Amino acid sequence: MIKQELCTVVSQSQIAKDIYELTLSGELVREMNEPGQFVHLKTGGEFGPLLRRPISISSISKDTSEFTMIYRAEGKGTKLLSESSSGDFVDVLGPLGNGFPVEASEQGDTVLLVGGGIGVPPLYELSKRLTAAGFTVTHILGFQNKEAVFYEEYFNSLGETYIATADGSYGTAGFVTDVIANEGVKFDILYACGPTPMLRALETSYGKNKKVYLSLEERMGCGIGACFACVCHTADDPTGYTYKKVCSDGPVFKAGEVVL
Amino acid sequence: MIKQELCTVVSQSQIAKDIYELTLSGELVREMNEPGQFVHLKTGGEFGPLLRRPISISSISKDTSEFTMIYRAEGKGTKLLSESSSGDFVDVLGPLGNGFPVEASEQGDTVLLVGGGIGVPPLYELSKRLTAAGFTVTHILGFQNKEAVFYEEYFNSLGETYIATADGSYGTAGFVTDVIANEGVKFDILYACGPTPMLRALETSYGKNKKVYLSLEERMGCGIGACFACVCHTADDPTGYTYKKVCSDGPVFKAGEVVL
Amino acid sequence: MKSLEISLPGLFLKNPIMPASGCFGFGREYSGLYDLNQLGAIMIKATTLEPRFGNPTPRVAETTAGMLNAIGLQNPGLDRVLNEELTWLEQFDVPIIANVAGSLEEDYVEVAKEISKAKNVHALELNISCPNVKTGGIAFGTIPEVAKNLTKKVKEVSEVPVYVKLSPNVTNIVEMAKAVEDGGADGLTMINTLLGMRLDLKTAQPILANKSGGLSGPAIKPVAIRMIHDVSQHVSLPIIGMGGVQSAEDVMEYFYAGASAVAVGTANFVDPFVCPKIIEELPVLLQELGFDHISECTGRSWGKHEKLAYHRA
Amino acid sequence: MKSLEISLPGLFLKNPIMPASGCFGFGREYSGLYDLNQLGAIMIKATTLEPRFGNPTPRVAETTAGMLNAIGLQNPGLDRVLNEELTWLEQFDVPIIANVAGSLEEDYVEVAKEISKAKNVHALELNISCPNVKTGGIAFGTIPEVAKNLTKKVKEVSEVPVYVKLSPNVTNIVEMAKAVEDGGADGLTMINTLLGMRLDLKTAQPILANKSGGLSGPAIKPVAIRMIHDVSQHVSLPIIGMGGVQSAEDVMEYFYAGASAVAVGTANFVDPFVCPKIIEELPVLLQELGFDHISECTGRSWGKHEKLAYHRA
Ligand SMILES: Cc1cc2nc3c(=O)[nH]c(=O)nc-3n(C[C@H](O)[C@H](O)[C@H](O)COP(=O)(O)OP(=O)(O)OC[C@H]3O[C@@H](n4cnc5c(N)ncnc54)[C@H](O)[C@@H]3O)c2cc1C
Ligand SMILES: Cc1cc2nc3c(=O)[nH]c(=O)nc-3n(C[C@H](O)[C@H](O)[C@H](O)COP(=O)(O)OP(=O)(O)OC[C@H]3O[C@@H](n4cnc5c(N)ncnc54)[C@H](O)[C@@H]3O)c2cc1C
Ligand SMILES: Cc1cc2nc3c(=O)[nH]c(=O)nc-3n(C[C@H](O)[C@H](O)[C@H](O)COP(=O)(O)O)c2cc1C
Ligand SMILES: Cc1cc2nc3c(=O)[nH]c(=O)nc-3n(C[C@H](O)[C@H](O)[C@H](O)COP(=O)(O)O)c2cc1C
Ligand code: FES
Ligand code: FES
Repeated sequence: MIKQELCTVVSQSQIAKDIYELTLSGELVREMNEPGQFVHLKTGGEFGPLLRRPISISSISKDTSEFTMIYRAEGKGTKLLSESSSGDFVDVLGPLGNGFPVEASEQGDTVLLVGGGIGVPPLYELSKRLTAAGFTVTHILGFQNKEAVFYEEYFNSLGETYIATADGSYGTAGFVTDVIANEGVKFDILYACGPTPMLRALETSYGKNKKVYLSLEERMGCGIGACFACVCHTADDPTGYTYKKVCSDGPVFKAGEVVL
Repeated sequence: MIKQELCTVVSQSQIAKDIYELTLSGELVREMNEPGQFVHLKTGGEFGPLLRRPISISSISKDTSEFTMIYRAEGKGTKLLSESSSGDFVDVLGPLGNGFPVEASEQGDTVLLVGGGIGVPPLYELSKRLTAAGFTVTHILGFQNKEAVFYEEYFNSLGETYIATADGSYGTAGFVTDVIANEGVKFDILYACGPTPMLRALETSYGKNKKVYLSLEERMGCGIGACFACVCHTADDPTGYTYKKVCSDGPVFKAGEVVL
Repeated sequence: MKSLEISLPGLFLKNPIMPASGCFGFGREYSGLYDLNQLGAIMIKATTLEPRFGNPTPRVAETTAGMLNAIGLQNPGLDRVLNEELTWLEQFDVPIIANVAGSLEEDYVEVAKEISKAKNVHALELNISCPNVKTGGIAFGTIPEVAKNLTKKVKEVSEVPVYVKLSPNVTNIVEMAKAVEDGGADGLTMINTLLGMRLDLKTAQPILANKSGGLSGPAIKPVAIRMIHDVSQHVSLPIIGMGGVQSAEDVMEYFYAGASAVAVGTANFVDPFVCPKIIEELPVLLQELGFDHISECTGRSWGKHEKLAYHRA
Repeated sequence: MKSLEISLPGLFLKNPIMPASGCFGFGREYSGLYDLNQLGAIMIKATTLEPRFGNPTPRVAETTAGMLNAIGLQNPGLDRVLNEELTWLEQFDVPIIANVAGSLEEDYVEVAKEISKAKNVHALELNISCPNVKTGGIAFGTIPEVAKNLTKKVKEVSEVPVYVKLSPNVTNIVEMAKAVEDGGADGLTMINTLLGMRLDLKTAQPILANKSGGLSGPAIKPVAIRMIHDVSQHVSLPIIGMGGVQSAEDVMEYFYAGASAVAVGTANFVDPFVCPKIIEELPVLLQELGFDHISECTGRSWGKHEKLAYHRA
């Protein structure tokens, strides 16, 4: 169920260039059941920016009623958010949307997780759950450059992890798709989150033959399915009027379900 | 000279119902030479209310580079201001306007200070200077009710002090003008600050025969004389186009100078 | 709460607060958050004859104290609104105001005729003011004669009172209001969004795929208040006011200006519980301000102090 | 800063940043705070033939991310502006744009004729859009034919290029722009304020003594951007943009939309040093964004990438 709650900042720290890790505690953690869901945050109170910001949940700790997010402080809202510190309150609406289906991984499947930039965070909780369920998980994480890399060790501790940077300053130079090709990474099921061009490339290459799940990004109003801000066409009716809402039908879709 | 500075909050405390006393430190205290001047405050930073708030300076401490204000937290800006605490910064523009002329009190004058509500604060610095200069000062301070009364002891320590409350819950029931009449308060020079009806009553009764100085209030834009938001007619041309700006020609005017 | 009950053509409202069209879908999502029976009414998303996908994304952009949208009237079309959405809404004891849109006069007339037959549709809101559709829309909302004729045609077929939603993007809003009054409108809703645009710092391109969009939110409230203040003095139609309402205090300002009820749009995105919150706070504020009944507030800014009785029938 | 130099009809600007009319008086107050020579130009307060006191107070009210003003064109009149203000301004090496207002056509013409003779007045800004004067103003700013004729009359007498300041309170801003272009305008300045109103919660009365006023500040920026985006594609006049500019980023958005220079109004009240701050930040931002010269930015949102040369003579 979706809740609105003033959650308490447990900790906040900068973990890469412009990238912050924020842990909040609140009762709505009880509602967080899937990796890949997101929350909609009001940053800065009454006088902050008007709209909420959608941010993925990167890890969930039911025991402590805490959850963590990783975000880039770039615009007005996220910059303001990055100023809050332990003990402050953040107005959270969530959890929202449908996450990655862990159950789509079947016994014996080799699992590949591909993340790009601020698409990396939700893969962390996903990977924890998959590895806990006994799957072998490979991670390919793409970043702009060395300064932007985060959570490499965390992912490393869960499975093999490749880093690609666009400028070649760290890991493989190039895109995540280059890594798959160059390293001959084998997999049965792919979960991905990141910029649309990346998702599109993955869908084109693997959408037909593998199980592929993609988490989309779109500008949002309500975040709950009421305002029609975040719709996309369905793949079987690409110019018609059938649609999916990224916020409430997604953000995760099966490859081939919607038009990227 | 007018300066803009991020001043540091030294202390803030609530001293009566909705009334706060705020002390700031900053270099612009050096520029504060007259009692009755004001500052223009940006409350709440980038995302706060758009316009600055004009607030009188209630006392100045050149030694410590600190000044104090007393204000009612009523609207959005002042409420936000009341949330700042020691160590925070406040964006101050000032000092602004022309204050009360201490030098208008001549040797042997009996001085009366009359304040109404949030018009009381600037009289405090004025009284300190007048008493320091050897004058006998009487204060009449009007408030809505008992809960709203502040600084009685401070004024008491400087000279005789009468309190009037509109609802009679403390001191004399009624207006400051009632106190003057009932108590037969004698004076040669009057300085006053408060609601316009109060100032008007004082001007009508004493403006002709005594030296009377009144501090006006008006909604402001720039606070420095550029926007023409705060003008009033001059008394010698009450329907013409000559004018005074409350922010830069005032806020203190001699009775009979401008139309109240 | 007797102090909040308002009766308007076609509408008996237990309170004067309702979500604005397009900001609440057909109520399904918000029904998961709170009991919709609390609402005075619901203005459902614009309905067109045929289903519409609307504009490409991005469809929203943030501005200072406001947002732009260019949804482009996406909706499932008349049939599905009738058979799926309105029937679903029947479970609630809340009057529905159906927002009717179209590109051609015939479309409006057809939708109005059919949708006004629905059991729970107590009034229509004729959307002649959507800034986000390329054809039709603009003339209907900006040329008095065209607006008047459309109103007349829709009135002829509608089985419930017709409120016309005015666009603020006109030189003379009073003239528009008078025209639709002449056309037989039972009430006005105002304002729709102001036309606006935002450009991206890095790409130099509009953030919205549709380039321009409709500006809503607190930023536009003073424009709405001014227009309602002016219009309410020149027509005798009740006005449902909207534009940037976020609090009970904002609602009071709309009533003072001349509104008889208030719709809440963008604020639902900021705080999904805003409508019930306002409904809870309003009677308290009313009492603090010394009013017995909300209807005493309508038009106070220009001296209309007496209670108003709008029912014509 | 070569990268900021802009040349417009009558104006050689060392940078494209100038205070907007009415928000800077005649410069005296701000000259106590910083060196006015830093400014690209100064748009002085509206000047009328006779001195004007303007409207009763309160004349300003705050709104969310905006303010309302109803100053009512207070100014000391043509003679004193010429003999006291403009002569005082001669000490600065800054072109002055004189904002010309009036109630009657003759007034405009007379003021334009005389003020355009002043040494440091390099252009006129014809204020046909002030929302705060009861007579005259409105027709000039909302009826294309009237605006065109006034422009023509003023052009006949003016010794310097004439920029016409457009009102956003119209249905069709492009039509207005084209009309004044036909009338011979050398440039446009836009936008003036949107009509707005605020009511006091306790008294139910308008906060402004004049009741309504002009809305300015960040709230209106998206409206201005949309209008400049549209107008700049339909007329070949240079545009000085304004409305809610607070930062170098905002300036870029105005250029992308189609402006060739930008004026800063309300922000001067928020931060009196805002103009020099923007002037300092702009070249840095330009470089970050990869531009060599600010003029490359004009009209980028709709594909006008080449450098513009406006001088006609
Ligand atoms: C489902 C979902 C999950 C996301 N998860 C993460 C995450 O885990 N970490 C992270 O750093 N970012 C995430 N994003 C992107 C994040 O929402 C934007 O970076 C953020 O909203 C930008 O806000 P701002 O204040 O920095 O920028 P501003 O420019 O001030 O934002 C202005 C407006 O545009 C919207 N906006 C701007 N960029 C984006 C964008 N890329 N996507 C959606 N809306 C945008 C904002 O929400 C706001 O409404 C996610 C987006 C979606 C849709
Ligand atoms: C020269 C001068 C000195 C003042 N000194 C003091 C003081 O020492 N202590 C104190 O409590 N108050 C003082 N005031 C009044 C104070 O400025 C207002 O109470 C304050 O601006 C209200 O802001 P807000 O955020 O509470 O209200 P809001 O309602 O949010 O204010 C909205 C807008 O209206 C303006 N405004 C509202 N009420 C007033 C008012 N009474 N006078 C001027 N502008 C107003 C605000 O500045 C703002 O621009 C002074 C006013 C002036 C002109
Ligand atoms: C996302 C969005 C969608 C909207 N869709 C419609 C619509 O379908 N029909 C309509 O008449 N108005 C529509 N509007 C306008 C609102 O109903 C309302 O008139 C406007 O937003 C002003 O109110 P607000 O400031 O409270 O949002 C929409 C507004 C938004 C923000
Ligand atoms: C207090 C005030 C006074 C103004 N006076 C004038 C004026 O005399 N002439 C004019 O053309 N515009 C006047 N304007 C409008 C501004 O020049 C500008 O067009 C408008 O405020 C939008 O810009 P901004 O949002 O940066 O303030 C005034 C605006 C304000 C706020
Ligand atoms: S964001 Fe409103 S429907 Fe998805
Ligand atoms: S407040 Fe601007 S002139 Fe006084």
